[in-house]
Amino acid sequence: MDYSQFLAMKQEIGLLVIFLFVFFYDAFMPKKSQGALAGITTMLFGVFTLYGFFCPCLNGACATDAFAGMYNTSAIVVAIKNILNIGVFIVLIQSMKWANSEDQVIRRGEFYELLLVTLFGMYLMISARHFLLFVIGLEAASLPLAAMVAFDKKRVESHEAAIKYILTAVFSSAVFLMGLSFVYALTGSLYFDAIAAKIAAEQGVMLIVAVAFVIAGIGFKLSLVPFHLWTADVYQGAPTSVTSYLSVISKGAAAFAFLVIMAQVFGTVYSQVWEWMLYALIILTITIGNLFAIRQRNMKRFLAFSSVSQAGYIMLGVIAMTATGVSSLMYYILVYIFSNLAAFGVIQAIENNTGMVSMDDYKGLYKTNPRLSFTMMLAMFSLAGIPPFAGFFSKFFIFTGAIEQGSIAIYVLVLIALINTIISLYYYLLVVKAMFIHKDECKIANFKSACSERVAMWICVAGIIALGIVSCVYNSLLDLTNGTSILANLF
Amino acid sequence: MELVGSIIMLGIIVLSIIVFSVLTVTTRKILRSATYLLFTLFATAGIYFQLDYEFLGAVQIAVYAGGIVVLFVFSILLTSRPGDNSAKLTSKKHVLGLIAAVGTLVVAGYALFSRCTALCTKLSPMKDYTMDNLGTDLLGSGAGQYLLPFEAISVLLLACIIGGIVVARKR
Amino acid sequence: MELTMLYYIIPSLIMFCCGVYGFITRKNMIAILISLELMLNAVDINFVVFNRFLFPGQMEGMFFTLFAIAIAAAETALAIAIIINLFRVAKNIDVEDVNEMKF
Amino acid sequence: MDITMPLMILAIPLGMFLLLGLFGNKMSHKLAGWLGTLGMGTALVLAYTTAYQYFFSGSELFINAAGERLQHAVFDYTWLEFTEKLIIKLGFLLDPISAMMLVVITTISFMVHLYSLGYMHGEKGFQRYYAFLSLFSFSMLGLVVATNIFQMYIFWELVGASSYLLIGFYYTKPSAVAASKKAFIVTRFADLGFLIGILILSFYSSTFDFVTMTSNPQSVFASTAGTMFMGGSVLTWGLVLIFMGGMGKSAMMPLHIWLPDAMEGPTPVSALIHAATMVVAGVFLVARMFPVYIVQESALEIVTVVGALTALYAAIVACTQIDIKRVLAFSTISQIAFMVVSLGVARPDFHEGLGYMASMFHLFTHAMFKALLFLGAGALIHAVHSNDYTAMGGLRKYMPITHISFLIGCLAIAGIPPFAGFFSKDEILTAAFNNSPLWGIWMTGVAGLTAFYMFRLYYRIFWWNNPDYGHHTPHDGPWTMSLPLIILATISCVAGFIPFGEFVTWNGHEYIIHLDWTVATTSIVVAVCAIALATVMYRKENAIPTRMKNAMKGLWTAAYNRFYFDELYIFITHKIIFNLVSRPIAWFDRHIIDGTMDSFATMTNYASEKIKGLQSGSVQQYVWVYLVGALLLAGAVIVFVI
Amino acid sequence: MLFGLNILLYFVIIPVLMLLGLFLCQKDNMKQIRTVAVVGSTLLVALSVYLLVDYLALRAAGETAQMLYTDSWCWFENLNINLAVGVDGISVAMILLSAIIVFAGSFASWKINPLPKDFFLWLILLSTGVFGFFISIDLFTMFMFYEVALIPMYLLIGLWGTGRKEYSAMKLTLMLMGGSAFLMLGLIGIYFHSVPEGQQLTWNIVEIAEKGAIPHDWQLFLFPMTFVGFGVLGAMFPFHTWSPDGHASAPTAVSMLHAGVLMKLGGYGCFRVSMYLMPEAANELAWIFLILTGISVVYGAFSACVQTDLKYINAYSSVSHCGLVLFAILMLNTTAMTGAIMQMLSHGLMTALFFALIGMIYGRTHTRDIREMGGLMKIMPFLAVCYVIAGMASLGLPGLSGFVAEMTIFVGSFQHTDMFHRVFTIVACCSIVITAVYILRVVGKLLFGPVQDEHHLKLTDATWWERFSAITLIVCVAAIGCFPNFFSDLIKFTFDPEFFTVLGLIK
Repeated sequence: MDYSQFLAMKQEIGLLVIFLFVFFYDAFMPKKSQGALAGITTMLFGVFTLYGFFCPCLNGACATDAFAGMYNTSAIVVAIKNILNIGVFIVLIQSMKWANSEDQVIRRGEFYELLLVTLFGMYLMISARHFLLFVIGLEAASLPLAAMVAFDKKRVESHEAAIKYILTAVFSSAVFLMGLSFVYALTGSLYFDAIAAKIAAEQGVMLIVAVAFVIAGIGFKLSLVPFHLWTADVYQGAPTSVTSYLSVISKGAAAFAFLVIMAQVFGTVYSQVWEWMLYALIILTITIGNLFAIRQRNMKRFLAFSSVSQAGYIMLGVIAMTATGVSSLMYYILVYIFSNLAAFGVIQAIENNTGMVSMDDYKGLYKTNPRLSFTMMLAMFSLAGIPPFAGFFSKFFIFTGAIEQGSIAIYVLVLIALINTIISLYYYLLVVKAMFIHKDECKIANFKSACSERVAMWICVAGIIALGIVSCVYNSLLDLTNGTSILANLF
Repeated sequence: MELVGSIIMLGIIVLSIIVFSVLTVTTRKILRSATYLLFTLFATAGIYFQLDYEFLGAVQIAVYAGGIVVLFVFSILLTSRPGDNSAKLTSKKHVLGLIAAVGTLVVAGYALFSRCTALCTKLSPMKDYTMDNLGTDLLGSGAGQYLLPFEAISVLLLACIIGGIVVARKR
Repeated sequence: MELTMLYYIIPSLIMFCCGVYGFITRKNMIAILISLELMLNAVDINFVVFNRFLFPGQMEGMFFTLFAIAIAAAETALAIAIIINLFRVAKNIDVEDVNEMKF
Repeated sequence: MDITMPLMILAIPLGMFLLLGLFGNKMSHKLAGWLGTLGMGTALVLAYTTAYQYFFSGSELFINAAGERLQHAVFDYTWLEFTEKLIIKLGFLLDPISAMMLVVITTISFMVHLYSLGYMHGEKGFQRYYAFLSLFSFSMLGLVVATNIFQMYIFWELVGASSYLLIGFYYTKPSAVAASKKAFIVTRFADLGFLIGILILSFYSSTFDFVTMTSNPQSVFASTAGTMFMGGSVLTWGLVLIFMGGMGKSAMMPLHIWLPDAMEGPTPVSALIHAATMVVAGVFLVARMFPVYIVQESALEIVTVVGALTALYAAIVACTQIDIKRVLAFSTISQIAFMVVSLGVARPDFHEGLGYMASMFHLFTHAMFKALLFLGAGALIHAVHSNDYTAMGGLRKYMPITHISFLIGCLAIAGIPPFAGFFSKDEILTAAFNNSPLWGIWMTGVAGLTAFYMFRLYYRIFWWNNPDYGHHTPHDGPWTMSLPLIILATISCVAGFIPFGEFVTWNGHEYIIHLDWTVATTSIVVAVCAIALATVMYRKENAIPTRMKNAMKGLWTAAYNRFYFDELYIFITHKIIFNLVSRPIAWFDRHIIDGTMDSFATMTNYASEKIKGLQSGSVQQYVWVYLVGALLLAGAVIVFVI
Repeated sequence: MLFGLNILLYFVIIPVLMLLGLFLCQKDNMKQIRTVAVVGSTLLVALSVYLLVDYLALRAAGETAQMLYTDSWCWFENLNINLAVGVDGISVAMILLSAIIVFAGSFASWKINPLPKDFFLWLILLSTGVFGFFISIDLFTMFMFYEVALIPMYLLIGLWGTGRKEYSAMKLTLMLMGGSAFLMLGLIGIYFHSVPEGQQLTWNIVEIAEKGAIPHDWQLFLFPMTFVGFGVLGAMFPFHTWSPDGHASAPTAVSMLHAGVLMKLGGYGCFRVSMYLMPEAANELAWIFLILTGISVVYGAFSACVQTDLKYINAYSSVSHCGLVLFAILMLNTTAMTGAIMQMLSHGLMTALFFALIGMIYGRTHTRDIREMGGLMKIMPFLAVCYVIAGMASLGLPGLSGFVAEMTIFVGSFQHTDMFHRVFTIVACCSIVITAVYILRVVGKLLFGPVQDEHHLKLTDATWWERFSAITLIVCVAAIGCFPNFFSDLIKFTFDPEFFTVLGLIK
């Protein structure tokens, strides 16, 4: 037994420390000092996020395997965790007002605890190089979320959403495990590298079924069509803070984990087995997500479908199987975090102040709340991929990354994706239209949003504007991935 | 003789698994459903025992049969009202369910049968594996040892407890 | 007659399919949860059987099942908590009534 | 040769246009009018000097030792360089016909400027009128001195535009607006032919330059040999298309319909543009390209046929019109057709291309007497305030100056010696007879008709009856109007004695005119007979015309309606172009093309509506879809990939 | 170099500074807003004139490089994306055009209402994109600026437009973005085939053109992608339908900028990317697009004949004229391409003038239906005269810009050795007649004839800023028309004569 190996897991351990701190603070501190919990947690997490950037692993010096290859960390992995940390930090700031609200104050500590544990689960998903650890991470990332979805006790939707979430989540993990059992039957191991070493020789129907089930299992978290149906209902029903967490962090982590699994475990059977599956999934995801998004009036539900289609774009980074693809995927996640959180920030501010979440209520918002509408517009433009906002760059790079793969099919795929951006632009513009162009009297009166909400929005706006133009972000991500020609050795 | 015993034992186990599984999902009384589940779980434990995974069998009985099923029964009693039989299935749902089930059976079955040789593997002697080994493997950090998952799952369970409490709390 | 892996796999497969069938057809949420247990259980059997027959020299499948059982327990507990919570609000745990949000 | 003078000939009118156009509103009518007239007067003097220098200085730039008159480009600035060879230059080409045209244009233009001072007195937009007149003069001068075909095209277009502006001078009058539009579009259509012709010719000859093109057409256009397009050689196509441009400007059938309507403009404008100068641009164009036409005689034959048909047609129509300006307009068409025929029948092997010389001669004389007639008509209209001769009659007593000058004009156009028209027309008939007796007889007949309708007009205006003019007795115009009449009448009397052949021939060689007495006698006899007939019919009010009309009812009605050409055009433009082409295209665009684009959106929405059932809210359905999706994913790959 | 920075950068810096300035303005303080707009756009005009002069001086000094003022700053180094700038004569001409139209547009929207600040913010953002596009020689930055220029249109039309503005704005935006979807694919495709195997891939247009390494088969695929992509903005049949609706709904300055400059982005892009980088495919596939653009030319003109809304007439006329631009580009010879660029200049100025005048007339009469107006010459002579001049320029009167551009195109196109091309040139020539028909129809109905509506008699003529805006444009139109060789030489020098002779297209 070599407990020193735990030292490789600096970020996970840091996270657990915060978790324990919150846990004990919540449990044992006197009532009057409880009010500071939200602030302290956020601050602690901020420090932790910063720490991630100075973690020695970022230099790429310590690509470590721990626990006999079960756990792995490397510069890229640290980078993606940092990206997630930033997102979580913004979510934490955004949710401060909600967490301190009268209804939620009783569950405030639990909110932070669960959130941190799910993040821990995501870390494990990303770092796991063994399927058992991966499954545990997956479950840790989704089960507590079900509880979080149910946080809004006053709304039946919240419970409904939780039910739908947990039932589908368990079902999908059952399917996933079924697939895993097939993989195990084929290769006799659950270590990624061991599987990868044997899998090329084990092609056949069983492998295909296994891969399909594995994709379905992770596709659930990513909400790829047709595994996405829970998404809209859960996003709509969950408290907005949880929704924003679900939509960006959970999705981002799953996307990266998906990339790791597809590249590292099944990378050798790319063209034989799963390339075409992903083609189909991407086309379906983007198209169906868009088609549903068109007709939504509820902002949260609308963003749910938008995030479904965004997941399809993220998958372009996976299907590329190139270094550019990987860095573009990470970059896409980063930009997506900022853009989507900006949108959710506005939704949350409005919901907290007026309780309205329908697009119809947003009509004429520019007259009453110009800054909120401006932020929302930037978010929409960024999500739609309009320059000079970051979304444009991320989209462009992810397409570039995909096309680097070079087959004709990928051109067709990218073309379909590009045509779908028109549909997506349409519905994003619908929001802009409602806010800016509609002449109706706005139902939402002018209000001053809370300081925390404003801070979060400013961060997001800054990110949306700066992330693309300031090229060093993407450059450093590409530096991480470049230089490795065979993707399987990347991580 | 041992072989015959095994075959008979296996026959019983397999049969009960199939029968009780089917009954679990077809019976209209929810409490019975839970009971059939219990039998199924016992039968599963039987498989584990037969395959020389005694510890696993024990866990199966303790956790599943002892824990989960009891949880089910309690919650059923908590939520159901007298005479609360489930209504007759609509044929549409029935068909959908059948399609999904048969589809799964066909695809997964085809996948398995595509590797006939593996399916026909016979039982071979297992390496000697004691509780000692099991303990070491569970808390070791080497290859094939599971310290990290063990710790991770503890966090997961803690989180689930917290989540359960939050959700179940009245306010 | 030889005891081959086939005889262990078939019941697990059927169990899994029963779970699927149950999930899709049952109305009571707890019954759905029970179906889910069947599915998870079937997967556990798979792992064990594959381990025992195909790779008798190691214990990975067994350990996986061990952990899977624990996860299943946690899932069930949480799901039941949520269901009971819903029951308190809606006085009903019929899955067909839980479709406020759609389209 | 010094370039200042030629440059000034062009620059002064242009400067006047800019001056009056930009600042005219700030000036008084009088100032603007006199400024314009003065400018034109200066140009007139300069043009005369230039022409004089060209013809009489004997400079070796203009005439070589063998007595051939040469073409000389006084200046030639590069304006736009397409390729190394294809360059549009703006230049000033002096040769016999351009020198002659300079004289004609400046003379008539000056007369009109002067005349307008009286005629347009007090009109709103007086300054604008003079600005446009200057613009027109500039464009016309630029056209005739063009050194290359593209320069000609440029000024050709400018002439069209200024004609458009002048016809539409009374812009509040819908008929004037319609007429101007018609004139522009019809000539524009013809210009399309011109443009394509230029493209074809320049493609094969790699030049726009007239001198290069005409000095040795055989070799320049050698590359066209054998290239056929739709049954004609490309050179024929090119030349015919160029002639099409000429047909438009010169109102040859069937592109003549704009000219009668163009009479909606002020009468002096009609005199300047639609009688003397612009309408002969087509003739000038063919004359300019004549050496090339000779290479391809089939093109010349087409020119002849078009001219001959137009001449007859216009003459017949002119016999039935009531509006005096329209009679004059059709007479113009007919007379220009004479020139065209003359060019068409000209062959170099007969009297140094007599037809060419005759055509130019007729152009010259016709410009004078037709301007005279128009200005006279203007004086009449000015006095009576009506265009129809039915409102006139017996005016000889009231307007003596107008009467005499108009009579001189009529005699000139009828071809009675010693007036100018006789000489030029006689040469044309000679050339026609020489080419083919058919054309000779045909054209003699038309000449007879000309005499008839002109005297019909003359008698109806000045004799016939004495209507009651009430207290508003008609009288001659002010001196500004009378003076041009007198001058032009004088010119019409004497111009015939100019030894034109010494100045203008197709190849520059001198040619001594000698009358062919057989032809001359015939034409005089025919003309006198026709005049006699007109005298009988119209000298005094009587019933003969009505009887005649009734006797030939069908012909008369058809001719009165100009053989329904306008109706045909309206049918083509409105019914076919607008209703059968434009409207369907617009509809197609809005509904089919745009509808397709919109239908993408509609289809997307429709699809979105149709698949909404997927998200039914039932968690059981969700997992069903989930599972079936996963199975299909696997199944599809199993089926298609393996 | 100007104050130590590459002069081209100022074309982006000034608009960005203007954006900042506007941002600092008070919300409804027209004076401040106008000051920023006028000062900024004047600076742009001055700068572009300076650039023109300096450029000519450099050329006169014997500078023979393809692009001048080239500079490159590394941006995304791993993808070799650079902020590469550089101009040739064409870009200089285009920059000049844009500056003039932005200038005139600022004056034309002197009294914009409501939200003047926002209006100018978006307008200037749009022009930032336009300038950025013209100075870029890096495919990525080019594309980025291209899209920057597109999206403000949505709000500009949606917020300040008239009529069915929401529909039109959405349609316009979506169709143009649809075009850029194809474009993006094409550009990325070009990037991955930009150099021979094994070398560092590049986005730089000049480098790609020099290497000429795009494989033939890929050209055949990428050429239509980029050509259609840019062609949508160039209003190529059948992707032109955004144009009538969009222009009809847009506010004056936006119509001016859009028809005047933005549509030129399409033509410029087609030339700079599609033709320049993939000449072989262009040569092979030209016939398809020739047919389409030939249809555009005639079809747009015919459609314009029966429209009754002034802006629709003008929009269809733009379809026809811009069709001619693409048509000429496809001819692949120096003269025709020069003509295409001149046509862009000419159409840009002339159509901006048109839209400015229509906006001014609409602002007075509150209708654009020609059936409801008449005799405006009497009421507002200045505007009417300007309208006639614009019309004359449009139908190709010599001395105004339309003539020289069209003639250069026709002469150039007719020099093509292939009969098919020549016959199509003749078809395109026919548009000059149809143009005359619809222009004269409008002029006759709108300006001449009796006054239709007695209320119109009270209307006033143009104000000083309107006059200024119109006169600026007219002067430019006349300048091109009178001194075409200056512009023609400016543009022509750019074309590498060998470039086309390689293809064997010149006689």
